[in-house]
Parts: sequence; C-alpha cells; structure tokens
Amino acid sequence: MADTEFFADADALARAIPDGAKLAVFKDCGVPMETARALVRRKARGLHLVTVPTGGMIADLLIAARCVDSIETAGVSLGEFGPARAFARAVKSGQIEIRDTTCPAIYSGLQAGEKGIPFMPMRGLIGSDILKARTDYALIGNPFAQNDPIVAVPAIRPDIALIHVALADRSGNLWVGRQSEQKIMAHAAHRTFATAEKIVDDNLLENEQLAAAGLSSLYVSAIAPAPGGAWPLDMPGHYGTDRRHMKDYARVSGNDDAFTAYLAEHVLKKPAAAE
Amino acid sequence: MADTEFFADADALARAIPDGAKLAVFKDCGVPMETARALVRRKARGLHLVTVPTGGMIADLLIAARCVDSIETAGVSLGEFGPARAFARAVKSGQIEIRDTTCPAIYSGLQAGEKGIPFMPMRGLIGSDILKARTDYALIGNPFAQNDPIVAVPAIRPDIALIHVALADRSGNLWVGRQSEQKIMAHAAHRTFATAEKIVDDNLLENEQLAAAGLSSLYVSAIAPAPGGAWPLDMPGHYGTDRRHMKDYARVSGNDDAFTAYLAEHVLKKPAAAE
Amino acid sequence: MSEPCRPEELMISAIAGLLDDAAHIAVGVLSPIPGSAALLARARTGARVSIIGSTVPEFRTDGGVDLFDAAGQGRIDAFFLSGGQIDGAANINLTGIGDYPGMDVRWSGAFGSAYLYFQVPKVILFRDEHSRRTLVDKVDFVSAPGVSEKGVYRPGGPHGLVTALCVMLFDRKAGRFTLQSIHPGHSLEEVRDNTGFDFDCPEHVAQTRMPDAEALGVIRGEVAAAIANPYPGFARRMFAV
Amino acid sequence: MSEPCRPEELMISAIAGLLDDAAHIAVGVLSPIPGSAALLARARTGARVSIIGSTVPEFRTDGGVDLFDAAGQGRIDAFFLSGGQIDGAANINLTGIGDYPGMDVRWSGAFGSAYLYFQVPKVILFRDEHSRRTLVDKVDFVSAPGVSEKGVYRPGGPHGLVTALCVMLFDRKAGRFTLQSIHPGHSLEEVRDNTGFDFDCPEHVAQTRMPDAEALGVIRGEVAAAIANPYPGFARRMFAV
Repeated sequence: MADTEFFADADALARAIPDGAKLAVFKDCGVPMETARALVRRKARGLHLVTVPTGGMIADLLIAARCVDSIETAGVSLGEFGPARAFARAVKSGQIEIRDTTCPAIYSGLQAGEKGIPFMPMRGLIGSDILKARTDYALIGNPFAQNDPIVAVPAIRPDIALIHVALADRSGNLWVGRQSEQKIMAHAAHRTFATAEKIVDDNLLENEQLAAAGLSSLYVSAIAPAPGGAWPLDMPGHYGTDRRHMKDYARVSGNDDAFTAYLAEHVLKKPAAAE
Repeated sequence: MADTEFFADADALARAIPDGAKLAVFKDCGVPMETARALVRRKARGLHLVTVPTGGMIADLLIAARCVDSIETAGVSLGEFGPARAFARAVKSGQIEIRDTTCPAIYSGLQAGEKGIPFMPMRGLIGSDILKARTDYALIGNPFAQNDPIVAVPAIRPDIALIHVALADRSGNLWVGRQSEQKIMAHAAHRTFATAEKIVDDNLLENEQLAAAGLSSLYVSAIAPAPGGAWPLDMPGHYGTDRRHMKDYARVSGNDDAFTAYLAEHVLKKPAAAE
Repeated sequence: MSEPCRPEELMISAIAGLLDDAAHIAVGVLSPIPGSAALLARARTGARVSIIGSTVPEFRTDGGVDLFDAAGQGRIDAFFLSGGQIDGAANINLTGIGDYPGMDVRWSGAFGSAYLYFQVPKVILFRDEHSRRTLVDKVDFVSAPGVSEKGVYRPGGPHGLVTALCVMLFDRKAGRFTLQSIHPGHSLEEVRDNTGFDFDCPEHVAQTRMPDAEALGVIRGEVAAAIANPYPGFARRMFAV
Repeated sequence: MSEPCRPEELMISAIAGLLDDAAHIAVGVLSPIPGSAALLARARTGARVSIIGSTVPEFRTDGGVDLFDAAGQGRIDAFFLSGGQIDGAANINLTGIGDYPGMDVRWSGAFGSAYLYFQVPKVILFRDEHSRRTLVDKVDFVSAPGVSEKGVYRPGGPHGLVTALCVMLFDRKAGRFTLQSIHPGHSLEEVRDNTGFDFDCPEHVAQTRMPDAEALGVIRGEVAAAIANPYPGFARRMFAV
C-alpha cells in the first residue's frame, strides 16, 4: 500500500492518470473540473467515464475534447443550463460507447465494488429497454421467495476515483463533507486521485467533527492543491456556480468552432481560479 | 410519516417500545444504556435483540433482567472486562434463542434492509458451522461466474433502532458523529428511538460541518434527553468508560444474587448520570 | 388577488389535488411546477417535502444514495417523472428517438426513473407540452415501463398525468389512462387532437377546478418564497420573488 | 537493555517475523501481542497498521463496515485470529464446547472471523496457551474453517500459528501445519505432548530466533509507547508505561 503522493498541481496529477483509465466522477459538489481541464491539456485519450450517477459539464467537456472512449451513466445534462450537446452528438455518431443505466444501479455497482462482492441485487429496471441493452446485467431469483426476479448489477471497480474536496491534510486524509458518495467511489476504486481547495497540516481525522466525513489516506493515492478546482461549478462553503460561464459553455457545447475557441481561452491556457 | 415525538426522559421513551419488539443496538460509542435500564424498569419482555454487529453490557444486562427472547449477534462479551456470563448462561439453558453470525453479515443484512432489497451477497461463511445453523441464509450462485457459490444474507429490518447520540435538535435531526453505522441501522429499521446527551435549538443539518454526520428526522420517530445516557460505557467527547463500574458489573454478571443487588442499586432506582 | 390564475398555477393546483394522502413527497431536479405543487400540498396537509437541489434544511436531499434507499425502504410516498415521450401505457422515454444506441435524437438519460417508478407508490407524470410529439402511441425507448408483468416486485407506479391541457388518471390493472378533467379554456376535442395515444373517457368530463383565492394566496405567498431556493429562475419569472 | 527477553517479547518478535511482506496489517480487539508485533513490523518495513479500538489517528479503525469492506477490497494484507479451540486443519472455534446451540461452554461468538479468514491473504493464528485443551484434533464448532473446498472464493486464509511454545506454518494445499521453530527453552517433545493435533515436522527443527538488542529496543521503546493507547493495561503490565 503505497503512501499518498503529493503533486504540485492538477496538471502534474493528471499526468499520473494513464490513457485508457476507467475514471469515476461525482455528479456535483466537488466535480474535479481543473483535473478534467488538465487531462485535456495533456491530451488524455481512451478514458472510460463512470458518472456517479449522472454527469454534467465534466463529461461533456472531456467527450468534446476527444479524451473519452466510453461512458457509463444514468444521464448527462447541463441541468438548468440545457442539454449536453457534445455528449449527445458523440453518442449519435458512435464516437463514444454509451452504457445507459439508472442512478441507483451506479451506486449499487460501486457498493458491490466497495464490499468486494461480485454483484448487488437491485429492484426496478425489469421491463425497461435499459435492462435489454445492459447485457452485462443479469436477472436472478430471490432465494427467499417464489417467482421474484431481481436484477443483479455487477460490481464496478474504477481504476481511479477522481474527486475534488474542500480539505486534505499532509497525512493524505481528505474531508468529503456531505458528499458521502465520494467515500463509496474511493472504496470501490483501486486508487483515488484528489484535488483540494486547501491542504492543511493538522490531521483531519483527529478532529471529532471533521473525522465523521473524513476519508482515510488508506484509499488516497494522490493529492494536488487546486483552489477553485471545481470552477465553474460550485463548491459549497467556497464558491457558487459561475452561471455566466455555464451559459457560455452551454452555447459552445456541440459546436466545433465555438468549442475550439472555448478550449483555447478557458482550458488550454490555464485559467485563473474563480473565487 | 409522523413527526418526531419528543419524550421527557428515557423512561417515557422506553414505555413507547412495545414488548416483543425487534431492537437493533450498536456495539460501542453511543450504546443506549439508560434506555436499556428504563426497559428493565418497565419490565419489558420478549425483546429480540440484533447487536450491530456485536454486543456487550447492554445485551448482557437486558438478558439477565429477562427482557430478551432472542438475540442475533456476531458475539457478546464485556471486552477487556471479561465474558458476558449472563448471556452465556442464557444461551446454554435455552432461556434465549441464539442466532450466531459474523460481523459483516449483520451489516450486510442491515444494508439489504436499508436498500429495500431482499438479500445481500456476502463472501466468507461457507464451510462454517455458523452457516449450517443459519438455515435462514441461502447459498446462491454468482450469475457472472461459473461455480462460484456465495452466501445470500437476508435483509434485516428491525422494528426499532435504539441509539444514543451526542446531539439532537428540535426538528428531530440527530448527529451520529463517526458512528456512521447508526445511519445504516436507522435506515434499515422501521423506526429509530434516540436518547441524546443534549438537545439543541439550531438545526443540525444547517451546519456544514455537522451535517455530514447528521441523520435526518425522516428516520427519527422518538427523542428523549439523557445526559450520561451511555454510562457506564464511553461517549466520545463527553465521558470515558467507568472502568470501576464495568469491573463491578463483570463480577455480578451471571450471578443471580449479586445481579439482583446490582439491579436494585444501579438500575431500578434511576442512578445519577455519570460525567 | 387581482391577477387571474395563470396556466402554471392551475397545473400546480391540479397536481397538488393528487397529493392529498402523501405524507412524504420527493421532487427531482428541474421540476419547479411539481415542486410548487408539493409545497402547496404541504401547506394543506403538513406533508414532508424533499427537493433535490434545495439547500433549505427541511427540504434538503442530495439525490444520492439516501434518496434511492429511502424509496426502497418505503419512506417516499409520491414522486414526479416526466419524459421526452410518454405513451398510453405510461411508459416513459428519457433516452432518445430512433434506434438505440445511435439514436436520431439523444436526450440526457433515464436518471432515477427506471428505479423510482417501481418503488414510489404514487408517481405523477408531468409534461407541460401536450402534443402528439410528447404523448405518443408507443415510446421509441422504454426508459421506465408504466406497468410490469405479474411477479415483478413493484409497490410503485404511475398514478396520473398532468399537462397544460388536462389531468388523466392511470388504471394500473387496465394499463390505460382515463381522462379525469380538462383545464378551463380547453376542450375534449383539443385533448384528443393533441394526444398520440388512445385513452378512456367518461361520458361527462369535469373541468379542472381552478385554485380558489386561498390556494392562489398560498401559491403566491409561501410556495413562491420556498421554491425560490431550488428554482430561483422559476420563482423570479413566475412570482417576481 | 539489561533485562532479558520475556516470553511475550519473543512471541512479538516471532509474529513480526511473519509480517515482512504485509503492507497493511489490521489488528482486532484484545490482541496486544499481535498488535505489538504489527507495530514492530511497521518500525522495520513502514507497513500501515490499523488497530481496532485505538484512538491514535494513524492506527484508527472502528472495526465497522469500513474495515470489513476494506478486507473485501483487498486492502488488508494481514490479520490475526485466535480461538478457544484451534485444530490441525486450522479450523477455529470461538463459539463454544459441546452440542450447538445449548453448549456446555459458551464463548462470545465468531465476531468477524468467518469473513476475514476468507478475505485477508495472511491470517496469523495466535494463542498464548499451548495445550491439548486449546490445540485440539477437531474443533467442536467451526466458527471459521481453515481450508475451503475448490471453487469457494477464498483469497485469504491461515499462514501460521504462534504460541507460547513454537511457530508453525500452515500448508493450505495439504491442509496441515508444519512445525517451523521451537522457542528457546522448549523441546519438540513438549510441543508434541501439548498439541492435540497431528502436524508435520522437519528432521531438524530450528530454534525460534530471539529478538536482538535492536528489536528489543524498538519493542520496549516505540512499540510500548504506541500500544499503550489501545491496550493501556497490557502496556502497564509489560512495559511499565
């Protein structure tokens, strides 16, 4: 179990993420946007995204920048800012492989991965075209009842859980706040790479109040400081959504020329962190 | 979904726990000892205990006071203070029904209850005499591999999760601290009854630091104040284990006369809370 | 209350009328009208309301594991779903149009629908646009089915459908919608012309009841104030708060 | 280091000798000697050590869901188990003696053994008392089996057994123990007389290596200081800290 490695910034951290890696990213409150931009800057290719459980700008951006080969998701959208057009276009053209599912199936798969069990039973899905398309899911019987079919969702074990957190400490522990799903991701993934708003000297797990939402360094392979690392998305307690920027992004999504200009302005040259 | 009910003290709360109820209690750090004493005072009968995942003095005391008909547990012991003699004697005599299992099977059963699924697959157990005795467990196949048997642990849904917490608020929310397993218990149980060191006016879920370890009132049916409610066991941040008392208890456990005297002195007349 | 009832307010009132017996109502992302209806129901019945994305502690739910597990535990009584397409068997399509996976039109995806539609006892379908484009004979892709075969565990399912034109109720045994009421200013003919699926119709179809002054007062007062937290844009547009 | 090596210190050293390749060692409740061995191994190899019940942040684990899940994830390399009875096939009995369930002697129960014994690659059995009472031909009750049938998923299992008399290693294929070394001052005859099961024995049995001055210094220094947090009584008794 290697100790947690500390990187200078998101770019250095992104260089340690191999092409072709299966990456889990959380839906909101701690989306590792700066790491995503760094992946675009380093021209990452062949990534497999698992959105936990849905995706937004991070998935759309990585797809538009051609970093992604496949995506497992319960849905990708820019929410109130509109559809994720680059995602939709890439699915239609076959540029990426789509593995549609429903939110709790992503959680169930990760929780199976977290427990080291091969699958998790889950209600629902039966009779949907999603289940028909997911030939990697199985329909099994409930051993405690007659004629009670239930879906077996196979375990998901991402190569890397990619997260952005408010606090990390020098021992490699993280504070994930309300986003307890980030713990599930870290447990299920083989490695966790985190950017943090702030890296503190004091051990986070020694603080009774913070420890409850702490993630032990046992799970954390890499940390880099990234103030404003979720920008233009929100980071509770630090900054809100940059709504003007999101509206701009929604306009360029799926439009080649506009996206190229967007990349040049906001991604390829490292933007100043928003506060 | 009835609102959370507030009771004056543990005795009033214990009167709302019906005879014959299936109660889940956590192994440490928030053991609802005062509620247990109140159950003894109200002469509760026919309780079914689920220890999460192991039990200590609370199980031994309730069994010795003849409140318990059955116990599902991964083990009952007073830890460094010695064996739980009342428990052992009651198992040997058949006074209580024992449902032995292993720690993660209790968690798996509760997590199945929490998810509303009929069972959770779990590794281990195969070839043990525990599995032979647990005819309510099933051996199923892994649908994603050939010849890979795995145990199906049926869902556990206690009638009441009985917990003691550091903080509750007037809206019915609790703060469970590091003991995230208490959330699993509350989710899996039909109702949660909590005693609290302190009941505060401010909504705990509004505090970003506390919210991460908060349990919503959605799950909480009853709250009563009980300062020192875990005594003689420890409550982190409030008080440590009363080691002298535990040594005394370990001596009386399983000895009828001594236990009767213990009950009279420490349980039947409400003791002052330890600080 | 000089201003007349607006179409959105009528839909809010109509949806709230279907929520009387729900003790805990959960609301998904991007659902300001169902969200407002849930809050109106709450003002009347004291129901608990959870709104994904709200930061108000009493409405707060993160739409994460807890929400789906709570539905599995039976702790959510009502929820709302929509669809790019909804058909006469209450199947919903949130995935896209054309042959899967390289569809002609690709939408965002099923989100939690393929689970919550099975688990929540009272699911109310809401779709503002009432047209043959949205209400189709058969969806191109079943993101979540309206009815399930015997033997499939399904405590939940569709209860009704509210659109800009009418309220329909769903009969789970028959697997069909029945027209319940038509909003004031609209006709049965208009509903038929704009519905791509066959539905049952009583001899006399009621008119959807307009919210009374008290209901409008609640909508424009405490509901408008509360809905501004998860849906600031909607609240600004609708209620100028 | 004037004081001679004590029996506990020899066992600590012997166990640590089995832990050289373990990157993460977890220690259960009431295991001060294995806990000290884990800390000695840590001083040598930099291994991570998690001790259930310790409140020192770097050793902290609550023995809850996280610990068992971590074992399932393959993040725990070594763990310790004991037993009221241990037999020649490395079956352990933590449940009791006599016919189940109304046993003549009832112990506390299996705790996590029936799971961790399957999941943790290197499980070291530790039992101070080496007698025909504890090391039996066949356990009365298999709380956790030493070996599993082909096809049973089992990345983990028994690696060795350390007692007050000797060190044995377990051959998972043969399903038998082999005597590895006998502690100074004890004989093969004594081991045979006090062992209720049959085991393999090389022609020349080594003597368990005494901890050298450096190891004793670490045990009595940083290990003693660290073990005092979860096991204050043990540390006081052993090291007067």
